[in-house]
Amino acid sequence: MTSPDTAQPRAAAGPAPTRGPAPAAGGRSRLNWRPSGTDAVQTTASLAALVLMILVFSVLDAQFRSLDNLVAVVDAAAVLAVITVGLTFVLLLGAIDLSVEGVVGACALTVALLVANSRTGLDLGVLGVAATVALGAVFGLASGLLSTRLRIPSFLTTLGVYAIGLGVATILFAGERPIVEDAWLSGWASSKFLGFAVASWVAAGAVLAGWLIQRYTRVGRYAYAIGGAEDIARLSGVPVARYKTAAFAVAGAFYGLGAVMASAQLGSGVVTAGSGLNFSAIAAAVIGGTLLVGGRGGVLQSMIGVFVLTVLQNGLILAGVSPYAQQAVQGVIVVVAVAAATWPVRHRLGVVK
Amino acid sequence: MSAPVLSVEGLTKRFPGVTALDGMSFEVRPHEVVGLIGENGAGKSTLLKSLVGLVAPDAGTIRVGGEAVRLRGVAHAGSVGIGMVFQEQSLVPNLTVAENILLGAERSAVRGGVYRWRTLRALAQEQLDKIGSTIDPGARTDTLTFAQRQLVEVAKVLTIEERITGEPVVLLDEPTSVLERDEIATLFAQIERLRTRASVVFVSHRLDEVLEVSDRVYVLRNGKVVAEVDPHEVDATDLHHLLIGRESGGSHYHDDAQRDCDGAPVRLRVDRLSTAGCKDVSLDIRAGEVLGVAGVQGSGREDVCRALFGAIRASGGRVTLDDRPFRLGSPRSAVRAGIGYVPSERRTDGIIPPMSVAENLSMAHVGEVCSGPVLQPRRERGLVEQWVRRLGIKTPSPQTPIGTLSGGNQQKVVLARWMIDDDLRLLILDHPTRGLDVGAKSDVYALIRDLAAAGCAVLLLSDTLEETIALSHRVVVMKDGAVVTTVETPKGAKPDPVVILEEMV
Amino acid sequence: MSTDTAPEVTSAGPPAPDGPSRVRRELVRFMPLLILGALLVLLSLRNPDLLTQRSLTTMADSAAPLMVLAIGITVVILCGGIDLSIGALASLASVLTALWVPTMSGAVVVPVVLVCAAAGAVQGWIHVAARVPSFIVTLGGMSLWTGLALAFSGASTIAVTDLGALRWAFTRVGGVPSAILVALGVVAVLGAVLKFTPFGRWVSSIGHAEPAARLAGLPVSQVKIAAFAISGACAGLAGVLLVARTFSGAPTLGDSLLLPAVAAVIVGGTAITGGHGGLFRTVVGALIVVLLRVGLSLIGVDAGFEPIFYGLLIIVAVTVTIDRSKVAVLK
Amino acid sequence: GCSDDGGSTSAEGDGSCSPDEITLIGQVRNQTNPYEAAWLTGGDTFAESVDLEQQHLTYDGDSQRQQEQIRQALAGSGIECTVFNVLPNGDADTAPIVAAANEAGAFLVTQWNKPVDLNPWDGFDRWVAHITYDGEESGYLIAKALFDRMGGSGGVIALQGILDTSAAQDRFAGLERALAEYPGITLLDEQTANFDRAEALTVTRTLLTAHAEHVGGVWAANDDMALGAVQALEAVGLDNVGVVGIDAVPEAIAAIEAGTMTATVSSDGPWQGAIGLAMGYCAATGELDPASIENDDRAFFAEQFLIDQSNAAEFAAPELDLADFECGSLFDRATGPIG
Ligand SMILES: Nc1ncnc2c1ncn2[C@@H]1O[C@H](COP(=O)(O)OP(=O)(O)OP(=O)(O)O)[C@@H](O)[C@H]1O
Ligand SMILES: Nc1ncnc2c1ncn2[C@@H]1O[C@H](COP(=O)(O)OP(=O)(O)OP(=O)(O)O)[C@@H](O)[C@H]1O
Ligand SMILES: [Mg+2]
Ligand SMILES: [Mg+2]
Repeated sequence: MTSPDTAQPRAAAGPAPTRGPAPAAGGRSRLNWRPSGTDAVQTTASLAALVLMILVFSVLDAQFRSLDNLVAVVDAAAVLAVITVGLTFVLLLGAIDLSVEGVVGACALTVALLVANSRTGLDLGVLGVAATVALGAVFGLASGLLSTRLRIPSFLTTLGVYAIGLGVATILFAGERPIVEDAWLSGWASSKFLGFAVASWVAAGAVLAGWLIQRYTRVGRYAYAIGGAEDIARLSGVPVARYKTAAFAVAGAFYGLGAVMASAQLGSGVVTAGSGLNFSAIAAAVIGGTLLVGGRGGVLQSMIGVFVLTVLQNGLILAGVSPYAQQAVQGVIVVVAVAAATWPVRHRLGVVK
Repeated sequence: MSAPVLSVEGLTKRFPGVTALDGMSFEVRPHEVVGLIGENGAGKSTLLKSLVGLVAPDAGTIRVGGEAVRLRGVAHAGSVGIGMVFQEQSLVPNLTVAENILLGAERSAVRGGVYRWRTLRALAQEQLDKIGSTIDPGARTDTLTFAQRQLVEVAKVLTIEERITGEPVVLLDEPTSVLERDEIATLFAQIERLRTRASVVFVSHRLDEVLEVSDRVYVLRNGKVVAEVDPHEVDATDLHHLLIGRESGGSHYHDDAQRDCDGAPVRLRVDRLSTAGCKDVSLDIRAGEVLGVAGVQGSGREDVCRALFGAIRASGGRVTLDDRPFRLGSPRSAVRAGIGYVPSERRTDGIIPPMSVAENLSMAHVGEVCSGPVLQPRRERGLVEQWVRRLGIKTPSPQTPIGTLSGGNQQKVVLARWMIDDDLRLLILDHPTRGLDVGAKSDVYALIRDLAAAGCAVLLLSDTLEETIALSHRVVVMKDGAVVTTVETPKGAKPDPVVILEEMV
Repeated sequence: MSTDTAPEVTSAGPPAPDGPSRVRRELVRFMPLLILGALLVLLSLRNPDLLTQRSLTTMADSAAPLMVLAIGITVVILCGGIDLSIGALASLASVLTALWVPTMSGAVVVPVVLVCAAAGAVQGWIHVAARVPSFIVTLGGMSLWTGLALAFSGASTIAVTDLGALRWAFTRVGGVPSAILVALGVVAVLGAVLKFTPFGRWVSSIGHAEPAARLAGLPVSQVKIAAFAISGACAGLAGVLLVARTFSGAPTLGDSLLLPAVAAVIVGGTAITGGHGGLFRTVVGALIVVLLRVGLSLIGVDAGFEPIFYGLLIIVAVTVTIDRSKVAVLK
Repeated sequence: GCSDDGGSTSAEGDGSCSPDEITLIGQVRNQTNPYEAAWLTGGDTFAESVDLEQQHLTYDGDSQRQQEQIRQALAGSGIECTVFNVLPNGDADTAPIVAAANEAGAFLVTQWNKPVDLNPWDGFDRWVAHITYDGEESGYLIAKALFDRMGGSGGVIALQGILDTSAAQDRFAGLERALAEYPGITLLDEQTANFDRAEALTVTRTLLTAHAEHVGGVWAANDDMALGAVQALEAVGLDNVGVVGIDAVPEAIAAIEAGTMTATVSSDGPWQGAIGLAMGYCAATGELDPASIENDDRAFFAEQFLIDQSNAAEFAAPELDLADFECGSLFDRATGPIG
């Protein structure tokens, strides 16, 4: 019955046939001929929404379609993109990470104090950046260890780590902002390479690295396995706790890098450098199709979400929408765009939480 | 005879309310296929799980190659040479087949921390080739059919051959319950081949299969070995007897209980129903009739059932229920119209494992245990206890989480869920006996007969053709999404399965 | 998502009718209460004022709006969803209350709660009908309600001059702050609905196994919409309580309560994945969260260390309160 | 010691605390920005001068948490001799704080945010004073400095603060007044960046794509946003654009000295942190009777200074003059009633 000639015509018979009562949360459900998973639909929907948004704004506003603005959008997306790459690994596990703002705060202060700055006599340069990324990883490691060893939901461990990070940042701040005086690091924000800010290239590198980790390493592949069905992964002998922890640590490293970029852009170590990033990053990942249930989506999908959010923000400002209305409009557009794109295929979707 | 590769002495495991293993002793010798049979809940799965370190026994010893071991988990068990195919499917749905086959053992496909997809795929292909499967190792697992996934699980457990230099033991917990004939044949060929290299423990409720492949058969009851038999000396009836510990009275299928329904009014009339998987299907069912639907995987018969219950969307067609037009909508509207549905995948679609037997039983017709909007716990307890008694459901109490019952008992609760409705007009049964032991099957057959006798129409999809023919008044045969023929299967004049099989393929 | 192949399930087992595990089970159930007591004692070692009756009632009073919000979102979480809009909706409710109090006086609570329930229901409907994850729908809702609140209020604070109308929400009844009585009243009513009507089991059925619930013919969509409506209504009521407390409505008044509310639900021991949990747990969870929020700043630790202690203590609290036997996979 | 309308000094506890019974509490949003950190340092300096310690409360910009903290603190003991110097999170938060403190009998000074029609003389005998700066004036002063730098013509971009705060609204009104006086200046765009540096960076960056050719200045409602704008300008490589802000944080003063910013307005955080405590302290010891203070002094605009390149050096390291906090000179910086 698995002979290709009987299976083929069905598969080719048109857009993924209706599967119904769609796969259970664990996905262990009946016959399913094509990868018409919720995530695939979601990703397509978001991509469609993004394209639509770009088209609409381009028609509405000549400024929007300028090359300058493309650069502005990409540069504006850089930090969020790096943070979202990290967060994607946690979301793939089916976990959540609320520690971003705390970790970024602590790392932003750290990097500003380690490179040439107005407060400490240090001038560690690249080494300082590396140390900061490592510090981010340590925070992630802490989140991971706390979640897996104490067996408590990541929602709360990371909320705790957020608070701890904020505390560390406050202590490091000590009433005076360290101004970044390292020309190399400042150059991330002010120098250009092929038209884009260096930070944007760093971000692109980070996204590539994230994608390679996701696709070619155990941490990445096991994140999918654990998110898809943690109990089954364990049954297969996957050391679940270890790789969960590792995924959190990878995420933390990306937050550290994000903090370095933010400090370069802001020109000094700011405790609130990460403010708003956590939420935007989760939203971006989810919009792109990296769903909170885990095992779905990935780094590239999340990037779609990052651009949906960035383009929307950029477009609304350029279109001259009043700041009062922007928030409301933004919310409605996100929902309407995703809903509209999902609508034709909504019956194919499984459990949506 | 040579020393056993694996042996178990005095193994005991108690769960709250049940003793799953009760001083069990058993051994597996080199290059031997050991059959394990027993009713639902006899302790077969518990025994096998304790052999891969998933269940920590309360007492007793496990010896591998003569040495006592305390198994710490699947990975540990794998390292001493024990691998298992689980009764419930255990593949990660969002990974590829290749990744699943090598999950946790992909070391040879990872170099310097980097996954080499090509190698991974090739290694997986090797395993698939062993069982002669054409499944694409690059396919996402949740795009496979249930049976295909079962084969992948078998391929996955076979990796133990390469991993272990000594004598591996492969545990197969009901690997055949969802497989089709030729797939079963492939599997048996594999078991034969494995025998030269490893030992196999084989669990199945299909007694003839067990007799066919095993060198030795243990019969389990209530967590103990009650008999050890040589399959060459007994037949299925003897086993049946040993298994349920009493004479089997009358025929397995309760043929006598089949009532005529020729004069009965048409309960459900389906006219040109189409879904994504079937096209223009027309059929009708009378009150009190059992209508079997036969067909291979992909024949579209599941689609028909689910569309009638509103679980998937129908793209066209008209349906009348008791001569009144019936709008295909949601499961909710179907239930309100008096239709019930027993899904094939009990664990994900049939029951809510952490909730109690009582809640699972009363959930579809909760009105029966409410006055106004308020639940009446006393009335509910009465009702549930009555049905637990009536169907012989084995549960420590109605408050026990249903997930801890054996499959057969879970299935009886699901059936009871619909039977508590006095006005049940149509019951759709999707593989109702999947994974049930002979005793439980027989009980379910009796229930189906009772339901039909009480005037309920039954639409039946079943695992085996024999079962379909025996239970039905008529059998509709489907192929490639369309009805090809209808075969009368009246009491006393059941046709030969071959007749129907020819139409199916 | 538990299969019986999961080791957790095997080792956890169902609750025995009686026997030694019963003690442990009861202990697990009352763990949130114990941890609340322990934290209180711990903090009052540094600041004995915390244990006075006046201080305790003040704390309960402070917890009221948070508690109402947390109770509402508990229902959504039990269904397996999430509602990110509650903070924004409470803010909108505060603006509406402040705007309508002059004309409607004390009766204002009815339309405000209804409007918010409707807002919640709309979100629920979009989630169900368009199959958009609740996270996204309520994320959008959050922005929309904030935008509306900004628009209705002209982006400013609206003072309530006629406080008499809302006095009922900010007074004392026999020494007990009325706000906490209101919160407990909501718990009692909702708790009764969950326990004595089928709604409660529908909610947890959907949270545990939505496909199975659907195939058993449960009104899955209606229940989900109702859950969001309840969450919205609670947010509305919380908004009214906030107005009674701050004598004004403002477009961002309740925004900051979202995370503490979700934290309260989890610290109480309700599974974020849905199915298992309850309102009583959330009540205790809310008290723990408020205790940590205010208690820590009053024992006089340095600015940087306060969040660090908060982080550590909240992790300790949930480590102890969560009932691991009920959730196979912790995310 | 409950409040009775009119505020008599004879009631028990009123103004009869001995100096060592007094508890000083300073509450700000957080200690993660230089301005508020300096505020608390100022308070500490004053507390030290009277041999007391200031208790720090921070609420992370969370209104609910601020209320919870205040009410919990008021539930403690010795409240009649407690002094609060509070920065309410927003206008909405002031009324409940005032009501609660007054009822409990604690002395209170509030700063920055207050609804227009809520005043200390309306029966709040424990609410010593409300201090703020004329936001309209600040917005106007920096706008003028900016426009003058631009030579009275060109386009500006405005970065607003959190929209529902009166600080943001008043400052913007000041900008509008200045715009009316300088017909050569056009407002190219106005957006909110919520007083946040990172947000200001992104928003400015976006606005620059549309207005890069016409922009001659960026007006920001605080220094943090101004500094974000400076970074954005640097990223696009625009170097002849004036940037102004408000608050006089050290970084902004450094930027003014370096020429990347044009002007800011001092609101003197350390002074604010100390003056509130000093007023409450004097009231608690009885040296100052709140009821006898003129209404014009109970809710007043404090003096503010425009800082530009000419005087930036003076403000680089602000120092507290303890003489400002003698009970007799508490109102020296009052420039007039609010309104
Ligand atoms: N995790 C558990 N918690 C409580 N009881 C359990 C658990 N697992 C199994 N049991 C009980 O132990 C007994 C043996 O179950 P087991 O699964 O081993 O039976 P089985 O022989 O495999 O049955 P089947 O043929 O249905 O698969 C049953 O009564 C079952 O209810
Ligand atoms: N080269 C490959 N060979 C086999 N399986 C693969 C390969 N690449 C991805 N997969 C599988 O395909 C599924 C989707 O994985 P993944 O998200 O990495 O791919 P994608 O989203 O289709 O593409 P991309 O990785 O480029 O985003 C996963 O289950 C993964 O295991
Ligand atoms: Mg079994
Ligand atoms: Mg079974």
